[in-house]
Amino acid sequence: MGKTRYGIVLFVLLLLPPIRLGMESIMIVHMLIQLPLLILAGWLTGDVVVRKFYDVWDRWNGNGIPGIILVFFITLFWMFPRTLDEALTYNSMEFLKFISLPFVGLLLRGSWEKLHTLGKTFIYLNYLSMFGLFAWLYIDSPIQICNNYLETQQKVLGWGMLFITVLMILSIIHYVFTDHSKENVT
Amino acid sequence: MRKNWRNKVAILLSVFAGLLLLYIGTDGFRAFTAESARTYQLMKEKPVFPEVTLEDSNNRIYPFSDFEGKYVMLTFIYTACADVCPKLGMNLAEVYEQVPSEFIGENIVFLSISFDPKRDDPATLDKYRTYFGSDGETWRMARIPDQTELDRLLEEFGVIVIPDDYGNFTHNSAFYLVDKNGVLQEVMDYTKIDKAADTVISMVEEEAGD
Amino acid sequence: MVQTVAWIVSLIFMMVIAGVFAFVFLRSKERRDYEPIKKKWYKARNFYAVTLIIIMLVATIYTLRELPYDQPVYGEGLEPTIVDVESVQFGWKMSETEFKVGEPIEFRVTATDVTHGFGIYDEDMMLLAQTQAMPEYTNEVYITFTEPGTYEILCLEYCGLGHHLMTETIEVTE
Amino acid sequence: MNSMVRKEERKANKHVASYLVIGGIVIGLMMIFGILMLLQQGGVFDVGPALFYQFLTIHGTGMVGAAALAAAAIMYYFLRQYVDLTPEIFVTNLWLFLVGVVMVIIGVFSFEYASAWTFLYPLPALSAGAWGTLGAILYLGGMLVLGTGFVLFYIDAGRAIIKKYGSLGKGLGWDILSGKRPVDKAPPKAVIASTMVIIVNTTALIAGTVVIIMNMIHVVNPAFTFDPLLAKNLTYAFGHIFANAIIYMGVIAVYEILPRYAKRKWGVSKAFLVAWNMSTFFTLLIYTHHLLMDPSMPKWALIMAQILSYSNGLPVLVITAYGALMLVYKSGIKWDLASGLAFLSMLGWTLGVVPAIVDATIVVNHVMHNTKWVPGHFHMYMGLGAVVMLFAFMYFLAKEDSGIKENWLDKFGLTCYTISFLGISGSFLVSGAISTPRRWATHIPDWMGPAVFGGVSGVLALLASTIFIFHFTRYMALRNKMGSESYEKKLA
Repeated sequence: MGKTRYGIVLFVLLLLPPIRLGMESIMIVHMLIQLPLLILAGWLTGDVVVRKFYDVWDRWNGNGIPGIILVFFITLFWMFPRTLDEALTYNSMEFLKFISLPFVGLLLRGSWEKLHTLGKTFIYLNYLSMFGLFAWLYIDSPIQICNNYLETQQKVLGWGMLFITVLMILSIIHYVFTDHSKENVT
Repeated sequence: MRKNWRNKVAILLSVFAGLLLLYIGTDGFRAFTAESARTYQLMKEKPVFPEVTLEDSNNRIYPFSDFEGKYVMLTFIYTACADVCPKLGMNLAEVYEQVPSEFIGENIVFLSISFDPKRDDPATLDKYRTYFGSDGETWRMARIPDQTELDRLLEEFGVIVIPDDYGNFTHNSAFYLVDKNGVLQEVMDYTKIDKAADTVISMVEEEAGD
Repeated sequence: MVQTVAWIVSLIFMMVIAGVFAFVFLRSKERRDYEPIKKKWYKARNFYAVTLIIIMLVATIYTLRELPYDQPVYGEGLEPTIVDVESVQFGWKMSETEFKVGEPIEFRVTATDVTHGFGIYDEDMMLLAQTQAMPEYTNEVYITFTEPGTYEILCLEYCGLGHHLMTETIEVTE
Repeated sequence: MNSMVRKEERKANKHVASYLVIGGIVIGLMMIFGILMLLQQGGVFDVGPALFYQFLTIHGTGMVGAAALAAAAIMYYFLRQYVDLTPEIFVTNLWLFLVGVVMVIIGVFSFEYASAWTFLYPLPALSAGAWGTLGAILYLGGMLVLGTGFVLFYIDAGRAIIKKYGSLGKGLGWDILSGKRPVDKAPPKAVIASTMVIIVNTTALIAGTVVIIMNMIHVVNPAFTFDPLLAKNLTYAFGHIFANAIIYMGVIAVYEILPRYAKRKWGVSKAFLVAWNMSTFFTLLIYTHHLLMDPSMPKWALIMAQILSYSNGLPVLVITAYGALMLVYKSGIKWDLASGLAFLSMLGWTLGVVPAIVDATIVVNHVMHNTKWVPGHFHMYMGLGAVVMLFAFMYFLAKEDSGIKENWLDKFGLTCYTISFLGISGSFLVSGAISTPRRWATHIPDWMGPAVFGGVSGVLALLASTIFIFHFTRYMALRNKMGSESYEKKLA
């Protein structure tokens, strides 16, 4: 139950106007901290929901694939420069953000563990190339692609994403080259 | 196999829902940035240029409706701008060059509007216009002294201007073409000079041919 | 000429390889014990590997001494002619197309649309030098013509349906 | 229990055979386009540049795709004898391949998309009016679908290897190289080669995904621009590695076929492990030799490209080809199509290394890059190497699985194929030596001779390939006719 409480507290904290506006004023914090924290909030509260509706969940999301597909699309959606921009301009988009991302966390909670290694790796590699691509887009774009943020902020975000890409590459290299033979002894 | 039909349905549904989200969120995969979405929206709405009073580099004061009966090629700038605006001005100058001279001033007027009325007084604008070879008559540079009028125009034409702490502005840039009745006809990519010129010329020619 | 040397060297090495394969093939019908063969030929392999590495090292050092990327050292008071080359689908825009024999020339090559390849051909249609013509980048080619004549510029990177039509001539006089 | 295993094996063989038949037929079809292109260049007839460049695009894409598909079948066939692969993924890959191929074909022929298989940014978006958005999206989307299938296949193989051996490092024998384990505990050759291919191709496919999606974004919305040099790097990292990996998958067949025929053991030695680790490392890095004519690249990267490309010749020249020769020498080997083709493929690969290394020399590249010398070298190690490995495996599988007999026609095919492919690659190399530019729809008269010669040789190569594929489809028909029961009896 502790986790759920943390999740709700986190969500409320993120909602508080000074924190919310403060985070949104810097592009990289907006995308790479606020959005993931919203997902985290959903993930923390997800336990209860998944347990409560276990039957439905199991029936419709037995292998985790439907859930992870939704996760993929929603997160992709929030990586577009436009959505980030519009979250600041339109209240409806802001609202959608605070609903959809905790939902992503919840879906993640109920899907990730169910996926086979293959599915996990595939999703992981997908995000790897997505971060790489968006990093390139944000760094290289000669024009300002967000109306609410300066071009330099855009570049900072791009480098942030590149950093994540590099971390992801390093961690997968670490994973495939370290020994896992003991884990298989069951 | 029978057991997990729901799962299969759910996969299809989630793919569908995901694509739908992306489709709606990008206006049918057309607009991935707020800027392109804005352009797309503007072209659909075709707003009318609101009534504002301009003060140009020659110290003349007149309402926008003075341009009635002519096409107006517009851009929004501020003179202290160091990055986009000079480029915007240079590109507009190239479009100006490409438009056949018999139309200039007769069927079409070029206009750069400053959204920084405090600093961009007529004297400043008069100096600024010389950088781009603007004659101040067929290509005018003007400010809108009244802040509420200015804000309304920016709002209507979807121009976003954010001041920063150093007296600079972050803003979006494009060419705007307004027709004889003050209705916005085209929002064009300011980096595609030839394309913009072609659009302008064909519109004006069509008009002149009538 | 580089092409001829490359062709002959390749031909020699390929013939040696083909010869070895043919030799082994002809000896394959005989049946001998594997162990002595292994012993003998493993030893030979060490010698072979060392020889191969030495050949490669020599070739590497020899061929890397002078690279086409480096600006040549010009003689006293000799200023290179700088030629701006801009490629577009499907043609070449050059700031100059007439040159003198012995005049050092630097082509600064770029493109405005897609990637092209800037290749200079002599009168016998042999390729003398080339570089990629890319949007956003400028690549340089350094050349000093030694023979008068009509030279041709050919596109060497696939750039669309008019790729083979992208030619231009330059004149070199005494 | 035994019959269960056998049944599963039969099913796996069926899938492998489907891969090979589809791969083989596509390769045959692509040869037709190749011949048409050479004859067009030779001035024999004139199909016009638009169609020529469509042929060019489909020929490159189709050849690499089909050969990679069939080579993946080889990898699957041998790797599954050691680790637990997922058959569903193997089948999924085939389906995704077919979907991708259909998309590519529609894009190229219905929407006249012709960016060559290298789709060098920003060409897909800027065609000078030759093709539209839809064609480009279909082609690039098809590539993406194709790539997804392969990614799934490699992830599954990687997962299986990690499960059995602990890590990809161990799959490459790192614990043996570091002396922690004796060399006789080394993983089998099929596992080592597969591990190498998994590492390099996953990398290649990720690079490919990024550059393909980036091209798609640019096609849909040209306002988004990207750095063309970075795009070029990613494109060649993808293309070079993916095409090269075909031969590293195919060679598994040689490793398995030759020892059986020579009745000698081709063991894993430390040198062998070193060679494959070198190949892994070099294959990942040497794609930059495609950028030797881009002085905008850092100079050290280009010099490294030459040095590493030279070094990349060592593993095959010193270990693999040499090992094959030792194995065959005075072994009393029984020559038939499978062993003959396997031997020929080693010759083709080794021969191809020579012009490749020559071209990777910066001073030579300066006057031979993007001439027909380049297709010359890769037609040698692809056509006379990789594809021959595929054919060798077809004959091997047909014999293993059904005992179908070979006849004089097949032997004729072997001779015909060898001579014709030496003709094709030779004519390309000659064209390169006389500076014939690559990818030109028309040739000046001086360049036409070798092109016609290559085209005619191509017809012979097509004839030989048809014989090979015909043999294999005969086997397919035969094994379909035999019910599983009669097959059981035959084996019993």
